[in-house]
Amino acid sequence: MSALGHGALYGAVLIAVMLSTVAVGIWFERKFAGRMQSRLGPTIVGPMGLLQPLADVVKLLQKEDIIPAGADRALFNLAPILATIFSLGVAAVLPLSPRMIAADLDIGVVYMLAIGGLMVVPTFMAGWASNNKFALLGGMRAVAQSISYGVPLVLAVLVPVILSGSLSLAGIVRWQSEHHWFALWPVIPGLPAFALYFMAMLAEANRIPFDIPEAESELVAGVTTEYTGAKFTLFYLAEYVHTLVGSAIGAALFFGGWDGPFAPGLHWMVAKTLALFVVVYWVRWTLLRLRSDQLMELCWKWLTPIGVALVLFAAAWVQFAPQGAL
Amino acid sequence: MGHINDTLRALWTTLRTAFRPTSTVQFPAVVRPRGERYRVSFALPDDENGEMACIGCLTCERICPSQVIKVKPGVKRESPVTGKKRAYTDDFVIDLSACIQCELCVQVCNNDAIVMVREAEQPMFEREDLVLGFARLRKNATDRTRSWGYGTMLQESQEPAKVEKKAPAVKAAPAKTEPVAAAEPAKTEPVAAAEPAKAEPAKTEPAQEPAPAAVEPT
Amino acid sequence: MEMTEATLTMQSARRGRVDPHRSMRAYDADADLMLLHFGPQHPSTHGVFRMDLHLDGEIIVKATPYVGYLHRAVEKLCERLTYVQQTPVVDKNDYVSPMTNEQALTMAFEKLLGVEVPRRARWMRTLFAELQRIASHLLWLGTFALDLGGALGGGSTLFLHCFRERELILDLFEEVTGARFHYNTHLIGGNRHDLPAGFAPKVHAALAIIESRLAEYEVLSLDNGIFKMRSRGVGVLDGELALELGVTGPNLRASGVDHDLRRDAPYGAYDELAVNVVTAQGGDCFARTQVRFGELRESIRLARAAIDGMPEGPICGHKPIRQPGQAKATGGQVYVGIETPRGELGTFVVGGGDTPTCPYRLKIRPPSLHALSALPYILPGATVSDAVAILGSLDPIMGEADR
Amino acid sequence: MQSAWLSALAFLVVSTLLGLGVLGAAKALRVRARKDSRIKHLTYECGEQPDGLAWMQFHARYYVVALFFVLFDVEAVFLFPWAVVLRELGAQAFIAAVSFVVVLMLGWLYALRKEALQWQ
Amino acid sequence: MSATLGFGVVAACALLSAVFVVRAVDLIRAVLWLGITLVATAALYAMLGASFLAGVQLLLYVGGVMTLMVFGVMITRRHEGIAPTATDTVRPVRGAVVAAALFGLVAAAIVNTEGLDEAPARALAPLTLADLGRSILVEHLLAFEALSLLLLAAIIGAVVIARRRDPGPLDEPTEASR
Repeated sequence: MSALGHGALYGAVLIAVMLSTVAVGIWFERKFAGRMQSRLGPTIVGPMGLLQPLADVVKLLQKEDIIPAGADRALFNLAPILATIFSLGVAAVLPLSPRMIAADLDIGVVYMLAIGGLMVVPTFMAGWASNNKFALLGGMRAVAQSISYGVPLVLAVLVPVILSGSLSLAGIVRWQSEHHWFALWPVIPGLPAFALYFMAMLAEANRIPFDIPEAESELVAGVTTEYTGAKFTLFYLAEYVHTLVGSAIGAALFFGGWDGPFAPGLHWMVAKTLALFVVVYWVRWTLLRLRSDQLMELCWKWLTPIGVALVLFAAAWVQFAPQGAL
Repeated sequence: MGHINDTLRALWTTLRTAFRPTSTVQFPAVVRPRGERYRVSFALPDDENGEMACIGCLTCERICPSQVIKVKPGVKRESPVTGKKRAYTDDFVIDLSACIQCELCVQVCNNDAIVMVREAEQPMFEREDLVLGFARLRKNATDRTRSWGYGTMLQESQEPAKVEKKAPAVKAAPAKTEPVAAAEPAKTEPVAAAEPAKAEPAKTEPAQEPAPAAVEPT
Repeated sequence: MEMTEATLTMQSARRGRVDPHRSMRAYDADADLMLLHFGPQHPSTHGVFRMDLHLDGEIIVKATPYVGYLHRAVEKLCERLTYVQQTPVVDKNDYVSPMTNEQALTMAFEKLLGVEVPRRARWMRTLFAELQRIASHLLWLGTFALDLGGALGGGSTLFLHCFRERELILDLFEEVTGARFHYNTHLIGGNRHDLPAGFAPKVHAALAIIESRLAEYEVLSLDNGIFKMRSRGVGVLDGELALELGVTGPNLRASGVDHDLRRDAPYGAYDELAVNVVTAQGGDCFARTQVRFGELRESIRLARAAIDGMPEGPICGHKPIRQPGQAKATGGQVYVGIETPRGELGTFVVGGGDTPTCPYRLKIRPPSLHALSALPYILPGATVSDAVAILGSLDPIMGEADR
Repeated sequence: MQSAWLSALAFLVVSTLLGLGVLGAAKALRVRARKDSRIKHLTYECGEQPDGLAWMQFHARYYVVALFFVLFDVEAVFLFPWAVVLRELGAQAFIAAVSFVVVLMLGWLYALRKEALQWQ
Repeated sequence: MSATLGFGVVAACALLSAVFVVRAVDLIRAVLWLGITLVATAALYAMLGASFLAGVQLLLYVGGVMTLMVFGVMITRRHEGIAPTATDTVRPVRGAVVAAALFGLVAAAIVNTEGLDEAPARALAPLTLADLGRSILVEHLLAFEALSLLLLAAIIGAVVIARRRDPGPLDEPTEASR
């Protein structure tokens, strides 16, 4: 099969799988959040409210498309599409199983960081093109936050790269399946690096406690304030996909991806991803949000040096740890 | 470290809540029980003779702060049941869309002719549908469960006891649980039962002292 | 290193006082401040409140609050209604604690008309007021968390947890009055509804649940690191300024001023129930939270004491004033202030006029309005995010501020 | 390796198609107002008429943050090839990179001391 | 053939968007057009087999430098007449001269590069990341270490600029209050 065909086929399959996961994920989040809040969550649409996300999507798509008067129409319309592309695009290098990977780039980690980092473009574009003060504030906050947390993210990702000596996600997973999961061993750079990755991922995906760009109690809806209907749906979708892909990459980088006994690799990968996904929700519906300046200070004053220290420790481990310890 | 600990405690709290029974119910399928005093809509009940009790005295119309009651008093005529001459009302309308369910109309009615019911009206699509006409108010009297309070009983319970009674000083518990579905508002019975409740006035209270100058006893 | 007017304002904000009446032209010389209308249709303005924020980046340089979006002419309406008709009308003023509105109004009328209230009625009113305080503070805690954590996050979790327990109080009120909002249970001269049988155990059961859940709320708010970061040192209101502005209630006590009408000018049963006034130092959002948590515990104690010590007797002193013609005042003026969950709710009534059955003038002094008047002083120097937290921490109820 | 890039490109194209598909579906499904009004297209500002431009001058700190991001990313980019050959080259590579990172962190320390990392 | 076609498309994208960068009236739009130029350049690197470089181009230039420029625009004040004044005839001429000189410089550098003729042969064995690492840490170690000093200087410069741009009005009162 040609490379293009391979990518397109896997892309179609993977995106379909991700979208259905997101749909179920939204249902689960609403149910879980409801329980945490002593509520029932969706119950009416479908058995146990399972079809609620579908109903939501249909409702959203039916909404009227309103573009505010002073908006930059071209950029306003482009932003949600770019958000979809970049959030989904990261998944191209995601190894679902030893053989299931859409684009097995040798620099998969760099690609993932780069495409994930591009999410700032549509966010800023939306904030700026809306010609709305709340949206612009949200957009600027989003960009500042996203690039700031890009640094701990890169440093956290460097740890498994150093430990495994590979820049390909599949390579890192393979190394883990032959040795240890990085979240388990070596404990010191591994587990903190995962925590760092998790925090940075929450920040990149704008999840509480780092959801400053949306901050609906302050900025109404942040960059999506002026968006309605389908375009809003795309942003909403992009946010969920971003979280899902972030969880999947976390599972691959630190929890051995497809590696696991008894079940096929794909199952393990999906299970680990969903577990992380649930933790994201759990955190989201428990914590309050930080203020933007506190967020930045946390990033630059604490997370960045911690990340650098972890990278150096990982390098030292590779150098000096006894062979048996690996 | 402190922050990690805080966060874990918070996460544990929400997780624990997730495994407790929920405090909400799915409304149309499950209806939470309301208190027996719950009051939400209105009815025009019969008196002990099986006639409509309202005599169109307009007390309720005058007291209503929202001015949602419109009464059209009728002419006095002989009652077909008792043969005595009494007043009737021709029309009685309550605009529920502006009503605040304050129960003032019920409390001032000396005839127990307007009472509140415990079952809410169905949701409507038009504001006009919330205007309860004469027929619907009459129908509510038979179809819906009456709320605990009605005029004379509330009035009696508010009045301090005029005569010291020897009855034990218990709260008027049994009286309050008068079966709400009782079709006839037996006037005298609950009053008698409510009376002992007020049998022991606090010693400091000037129960029967002359009312202040500004107050004009009716 | 030129010092613009904007930076000067922010400096003075940090040092002490801001002059909120300064003309914007003084700041706006370079036209690089952004004017942001914050409200009335904004998720965190607690109803329909509007602040015009002049922003330098994200930092507020000047804030101008606008009230009146919820003005319903209650005071004017009360001049047209007779004394006996007004209790249900004022229920809607402070729509988070309707019970205390009724109480304040009824107490003012009783004073004007010279009506005595029996002891049982006073104890019942105190019990209701304390239960209402618990419900109101719970709602405040929930909405404050909503301001800090958002409707799609941990904020709403605490919010719904608080609502779950507030519901217990509303159930108790429903048990007594038959209503969940328009209680209309205060009558000039006493109460309209006596406590039902077996009410005390129900109160104790509800209070036990609420008390046990307070620890959970603390884990999700006061004890939480993020909550501390968001509330400590934010919106500092010093006690002196608070007194000058007439700020009362928990907001004042959080600034270290030991003032509580329940203890300082007792009414109801407070002369018999000793109130421990809760104060905190710092005057920031954190202190305001601490005070309200303390008051929640204190109110639980008071409510327990009130239900345990509930005296027997009539619930209405003499012949209850029910009909419009019964209450007439040909003159005189009274002011009655009571301590609601938000502070001093004052009612000033002038009797007489053309119709003796109606007040000539009724003026309500809402604590929320005075709390809001502190905003122009404490907002400059804060960020937009802080503005939401500060506004929420003052616990304004627009129905009461605008009337 | 170009083939993997082509696969990635195809993946991105499929993502684009999804985005366009959603917009297209919405175009077919969505409600159209019979009557348009100016107010509907007014920029949202809490129900008030917007005053002034939706443009504010942001603090220079935003710029500094972006600069820091670029600098730290450059650092990280150099560490990627280093990470791959670390095992092979041994202690010499380790020391080289450590000194590289330490020098950079001196800059971080300087920024910390000068309170350039303070957001407010 | 398809490679040539691909190259043509990508190069055209890069050039066209570069033209739009210059022509754009709105500064933000200019920066966004520049983003497309940078992405197209990354695509060229990928086509040449420089995978890592392509990734780095996306990561650093599109994600980082572009953001830097956006922020650069956003910290300026909004002026109503951002568009360059059309009456100015000297500026285009000056620009053309500078562009021509730059082009000449780059062209001369390419022509004078030794061993360019053998380049296609070498491209057959693409440079791996390990090669890159080895060359950085062995052959160009000094440059690598010198680079850290350069980055340090850049950080210090950024800090200094930040302090100059912003007098830090909020820091001083805390000092005063001490």
